[in-house]
Amino acid sequence: MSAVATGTRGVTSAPWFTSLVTVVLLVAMLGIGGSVYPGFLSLQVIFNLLIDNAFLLVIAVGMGFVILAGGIDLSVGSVLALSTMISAWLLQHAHWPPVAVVALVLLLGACFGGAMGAIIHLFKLQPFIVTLAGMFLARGLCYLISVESITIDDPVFTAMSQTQVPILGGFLSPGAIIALVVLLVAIWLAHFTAFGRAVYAVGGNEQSAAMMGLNVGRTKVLVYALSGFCAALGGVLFAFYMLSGYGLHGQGTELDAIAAVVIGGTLLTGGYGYIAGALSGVLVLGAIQTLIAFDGTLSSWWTKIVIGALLFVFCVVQRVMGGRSKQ
Amino acid sequence: MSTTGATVKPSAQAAASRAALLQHPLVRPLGALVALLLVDAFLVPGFFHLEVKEGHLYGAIIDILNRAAPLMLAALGMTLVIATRGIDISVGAVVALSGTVSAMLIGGSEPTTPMALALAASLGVALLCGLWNGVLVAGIKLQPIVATLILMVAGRGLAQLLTDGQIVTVYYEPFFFLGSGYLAGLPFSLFVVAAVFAVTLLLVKKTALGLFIQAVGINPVAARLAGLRTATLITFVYVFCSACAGLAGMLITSNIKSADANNAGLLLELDAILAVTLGGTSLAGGKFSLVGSMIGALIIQTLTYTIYSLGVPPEVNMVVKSIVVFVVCISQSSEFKNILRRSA
Amino acid sequence: AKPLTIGFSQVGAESEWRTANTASIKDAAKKAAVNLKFADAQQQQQNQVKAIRSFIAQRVDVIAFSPVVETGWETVLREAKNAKIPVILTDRAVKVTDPSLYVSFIGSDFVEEGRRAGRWLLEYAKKNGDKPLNIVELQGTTGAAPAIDRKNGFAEVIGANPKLKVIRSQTADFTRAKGKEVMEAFLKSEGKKINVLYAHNDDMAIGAIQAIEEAGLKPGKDIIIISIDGVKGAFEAMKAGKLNVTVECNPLLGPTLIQTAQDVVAGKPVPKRIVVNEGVFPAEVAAKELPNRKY
Amino acid sequence: MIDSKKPVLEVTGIHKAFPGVKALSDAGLRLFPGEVHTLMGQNGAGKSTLIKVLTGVYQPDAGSIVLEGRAIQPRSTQDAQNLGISTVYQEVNLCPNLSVAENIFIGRYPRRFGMVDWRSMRSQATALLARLEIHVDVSKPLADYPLAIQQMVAIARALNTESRVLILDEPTSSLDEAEVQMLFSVLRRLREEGMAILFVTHFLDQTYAISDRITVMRNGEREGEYACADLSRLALVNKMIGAPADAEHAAETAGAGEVNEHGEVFLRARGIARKGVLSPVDLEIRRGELLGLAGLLGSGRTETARLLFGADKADSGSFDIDGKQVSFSNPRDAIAQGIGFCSEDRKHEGAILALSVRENLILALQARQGIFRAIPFKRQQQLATDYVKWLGIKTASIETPIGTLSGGNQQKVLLARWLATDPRLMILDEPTRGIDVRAKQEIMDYVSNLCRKGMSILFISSELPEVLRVSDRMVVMRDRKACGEYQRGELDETSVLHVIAGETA
Ligand SMILES: Nc1ncnc2c1ncn2[C@@H]1O[C@H](COP(=O)(O)OP(=O)(O)OP(=O)(O)O)[C@@H](O)[C@H]1O
Ligand SMILES: Nc1ncnc2c1ncn2[C@@H]1O[C@H](COP(=O)(O)OP(=O)(O)OP(=O)(O)O)[C@@H](O)[C@H]1O
Ligand SMILES: [Mg+2]
Ligand SMILES: [Mg+2]
Repeated sequence: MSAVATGTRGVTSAPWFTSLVTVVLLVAMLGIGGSVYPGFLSLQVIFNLLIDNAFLLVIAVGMGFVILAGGIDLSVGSVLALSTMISAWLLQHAHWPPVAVVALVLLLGACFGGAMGAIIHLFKLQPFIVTLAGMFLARGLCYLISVESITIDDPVFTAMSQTQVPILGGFLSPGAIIALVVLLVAIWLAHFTAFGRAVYAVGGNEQSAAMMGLNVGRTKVLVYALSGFCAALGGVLFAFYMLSGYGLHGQGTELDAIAAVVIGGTLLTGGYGYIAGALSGVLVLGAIQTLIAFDGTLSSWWTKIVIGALLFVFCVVQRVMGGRSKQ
Repeated sequence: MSTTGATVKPSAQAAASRAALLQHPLVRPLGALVALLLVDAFLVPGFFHLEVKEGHLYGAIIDILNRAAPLMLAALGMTLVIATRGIDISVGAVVALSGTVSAMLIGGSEPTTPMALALAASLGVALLCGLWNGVLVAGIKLQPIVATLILMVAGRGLAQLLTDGQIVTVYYEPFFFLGSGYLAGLPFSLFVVAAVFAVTLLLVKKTALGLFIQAVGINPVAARLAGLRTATLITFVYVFCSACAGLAGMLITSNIKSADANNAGLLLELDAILAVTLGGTSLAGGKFSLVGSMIGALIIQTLTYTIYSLGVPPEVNMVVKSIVVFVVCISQSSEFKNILRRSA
Repeated sequence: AKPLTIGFSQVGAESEWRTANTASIKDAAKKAAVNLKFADAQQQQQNQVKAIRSFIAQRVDVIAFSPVVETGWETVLREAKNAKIPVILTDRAVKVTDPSLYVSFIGSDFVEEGRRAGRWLLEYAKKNGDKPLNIVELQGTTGAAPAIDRKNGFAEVIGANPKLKVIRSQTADFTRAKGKEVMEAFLKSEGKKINVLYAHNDDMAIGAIQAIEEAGLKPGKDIIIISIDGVKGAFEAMKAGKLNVTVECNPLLGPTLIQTAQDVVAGKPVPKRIVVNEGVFPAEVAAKELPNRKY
Repeated sequence: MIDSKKPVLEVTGIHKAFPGVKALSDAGLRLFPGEVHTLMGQNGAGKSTLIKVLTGVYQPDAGSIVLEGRAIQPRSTQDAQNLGISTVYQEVNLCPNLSVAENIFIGRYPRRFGMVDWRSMRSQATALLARLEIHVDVSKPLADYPLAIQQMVAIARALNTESRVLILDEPTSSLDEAEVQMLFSVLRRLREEGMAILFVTHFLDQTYAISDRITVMRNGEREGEYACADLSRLALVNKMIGAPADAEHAAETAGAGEVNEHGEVFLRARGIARKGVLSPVDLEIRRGELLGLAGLLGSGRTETARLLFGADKADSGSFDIDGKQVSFSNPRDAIAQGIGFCSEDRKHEGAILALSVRENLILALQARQGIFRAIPFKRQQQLATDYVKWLGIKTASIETPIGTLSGGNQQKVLLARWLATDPRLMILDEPTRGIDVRAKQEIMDYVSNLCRKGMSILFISSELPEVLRVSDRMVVMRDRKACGEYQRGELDETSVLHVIAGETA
């Protein structure tokens, strides 16, 4: 490590610089969109990025912790689906009060993640495999509840779905606001608590962290529990957003979340990056989609090709300008 | 200075070597596979039954082997990528792309392009894909997962672009031999896998490739200082992985006599990574086992087949699959044995 | 006058059927000189919601979409309604408490398709001496609406004849490769017992036909095959005698959709439910029908 | 008089076996409050393993650990820390991604309103390091600093506790004289405060400079415990080796012999520089010459070596080899010209931990031969066995993963890696780090021998006497540039120290 770092000292190697590049690129992307597509650069379009991706932001925050700790969590998409499913079922068929439903779902999510973390730690298994199995399990449990989607018509959920909180002439959804609050709490957690710093230490070098007397096991279990919690919260937000529970919800969300975290400047090998990067990553992904939706002339395959191309341009420019070579 | 001070005595050595055999990294994946097969033997009537039909062997085992062929190929390539501490999630897209290219070039009952050329072209496309990934990872130094994410998204789009989103059906009989023909009573695809496997094994064992890949995976900085061409090596493994995926794509296309750009190889990358990890190779890079990955692929395919033949309701598929993966992994971990020993 | 702008959110490009559906809509829009904003959702509901939001932001005249799933549309449709943009559904209905959230639904009825497949089998059983028949079913993607509905419709009808029994039912994800793989497993474990195959779409049926042939059986004779969709490949298979019947699910909704959209904007009343023409094509008519197939 | 006190830590009958190796058998140790106790032994004697058992990294197979009269069984390093034992392990075990300050404080942050107080953490860290005469930006990541600084950070971390027992496993192996003196003065102060300090080193001078008592280990056993004053150097070495060592004194005092006859210039570097790291340096190495590079920490020696080897690219300047101009853009180019480089940071830049001794040993040779001309397995074994014998590498077998070897033995394997390529110029950056007295002499003899056969050597070491003893010529570096060049015999230790420190002698 030290060897590589010798060569790239200076401004461009500072982690904040990469983040800055990301933000600049994002602004540039929005600017280009605005100049090409009329109506693109309205405040509401930017807010819609947040509204539509609130659940992804929350999940990416959880994923950010896992990746910083050097792990990965593939189960988040399925846990999201399972959470929508359990919420819908409890609300519609068991007629639980919404607060109890949300509390239970969040608890279950945290337990699910924590259990995976415990398995990973106790049996020294690879996070990839364990969370992949977790992904199958959560998705499978959805179908055990019901194969069909369940509509939610609970008034509280409906209110959360349809309330528009006016801000600066536009509006945000309660879900988006919750997501932003989660982000702030997570930043605080990552940078100002012993837990957050332990996450960085474990991701930097697990063995050293243990030698320095940190409780690696507890940190890992907590990190996965946190990710499970975030996935469940993402599920709740998704249920607010869609007003339904469905076993096929959120397919591929894990990949989106990982991509968001990585684009936000976090190293997949752990230890380097900022939780706040999740926001820029999510916004980049959202902006790409919005650009395509505004274009409105692309066929299904051109959509994929253009997403790939934009990702490519973005990552390469970020890499070349941000120039961090720690790998 | 003595080098013998801490070596073991010969009497203990025999016991140690026996223990070492049980400690062999392949014992566990193999054990899991055998256990699954045993379950099948008990629960699926006629599972091991083989008969000769139309001059070739016919039975569940043959099906599993034949179906596992593309996965085994993908897992072979993925093993080397993972050994360098990388990951390639574009495998499925490359499968779709190369399958599409071969199907389109071969076309109707009379091929528009000579078959050899068509196959070479689709392999060429796969190689290009690999080169692209390799350059992004080794040249531009993008993180492997994002680098290959780009092709994962765009590759399938390209394949659909070529076919206008249609399924391309192939009518040219000789092409079918690749994926559904039989040689010496066994599916030809197995010979393809065996050949690739043998070549890879040879490369890894008889040249210094295996050593170099491990070195790069474990400590890239030290490997560079020892004079390895780290960038070339990394590019090579991505090219190799895509080539394997390309071959897998041709097998799949030939087997279903059509190329489905939308669905071919969907999520194959996940299964390939799962196969590699089940085979005992760590995602953290370094030591790898090609045989292990083969066994891993067979475990996955056997499991899928078991689920189909047991008549598990589709709603429960996923739960069953996840529980098996959990059980296999946990029972394989050495910690589990320690816990058993402690409680015994 | 300013040309009409329609925002259309498609599910994705997961099958030939879907591609034909997209092509039909694009063609019709071009013919009618309508400005079509097309967005592909890559199978994800949230992407459709995002697309609809962006249509609202762009103030299109009409929003149309093929919902990925029936539930979860209240909020965004309400936003569309508030923006006074009429919404037309194609291909699949949505479940909403307030039916005024959309003006019309054009498309097929998946349950009915399942029923038709079932009715054809009832007929067949009657004609062939009312012997007991063992059925295996290849389901679509678990949880997908067409899979659920086609299964239910079929089950509902064949329930009338106790001699018809579904002995195996497994998902094959609507794809050829999976159709073949699952059928192989069925053939190994059930062997000669299988009389009928019911596949939720043609692709799976085509895959399964290959598996049946490789097992040394004659598809269409040793095993009766029923499938749904009516794509070109199915007609070719029927012509070759390998498939017995396909229930049409018409993807060519484009002209109807554009017409309806124009009517809505012009203020003409449109029916809440527009059913498109769909037929049942047994093998006997395949040769005659094949040249007419556009997709 | 010490014996009248009660030991704060008493370890007896420790056994520890690894697969294929018995690392400790009946090892033991007594540690009294207010003493510096040195643990000595050859490479692979079991010193680090004993320390790891004491601090909960490994669980012993048998034996007892008594801390302040209470039997303890630390299950993890955290346990050990909570019990009041703080440790600096042999390999730097810190988190390279975290800032220097965090590495010192992680696990026991200063807090304000329950939150990590970054400001006070930084100022405390700066103050703590200043006590060790280290002045660095503590908010930069640890990975930005060279190994020596990292080592000091690890020490600072260990000092910053309320512990009763402080354990330092070869903390001085990458430090220069001044740093060592700094460390020692801190240790003396702690000793006065009543702390019990366990210290591991291979430097006899340091042992005698600081320790009160010595425990000698041999082959995983406690050979004996001695008061420092009662044990002569010769006796100490004899006890470590387990046989009378007659040549020992030679190692300490005598030079390497006559000045070599040198051939023509092999490598000439003109004005090589790298922005922010190294000012232009001219360097000339003749065939068969052993060129020493002396200087303080951070004086730019390692960077010079890296530029010569192509590990980093020079911004300016040029190289000639055999009179022909060359340019290196990566290590391969240098290797192709017959240059070898043994890095100072063996954990990150040298050893490939999960690979076997054999694989590590042949890696550079194989890399030079290329992928397809694989060295036959027999030949690999031959090479490995030979070097294991020649360099006295203590390993269960040549197939053992290098990561399980003791630190000194890892270093020897890496040395062998380059010797196996039969280089024309060998760059040795702190090659004797962590190598025991006897082996050190053997290695230096071996190297000088090669030199006499025509190999050139660039030798970097923070041990000034060593550099003075072996080099034919010596270049002194200061503030990232070369500031003087001296022929053998022109200078003695004190005058060099003046040059290094920047006072003209
Ligand atoms: N984790 C391990 N697995 C197997 N063998 C080990 C392990 N750790 C140490 N050993 C072996 O135990 C023996 C003692 O090693 P140790 O590191 O304690 O030596 P040391 O006295 O510290 O030597 P040095 O002076 O070189 O640091 C060595 O032979 C080493 O190979
Ligand atoms: N005491 C120190 N204070 C601050 N920075 C230092 C110190 N020591 C080394 N450095 C850093 O190290 C860089 C040069 O280190 P280099 O490794 O080339 O020197 P060196 O002479 O080989 O020293 P070392 O003994 O650490 O190997 C300097 O640019 C500086 O950033
Ligand atoms: Mg040691
Ligand atoms: Mg140095």
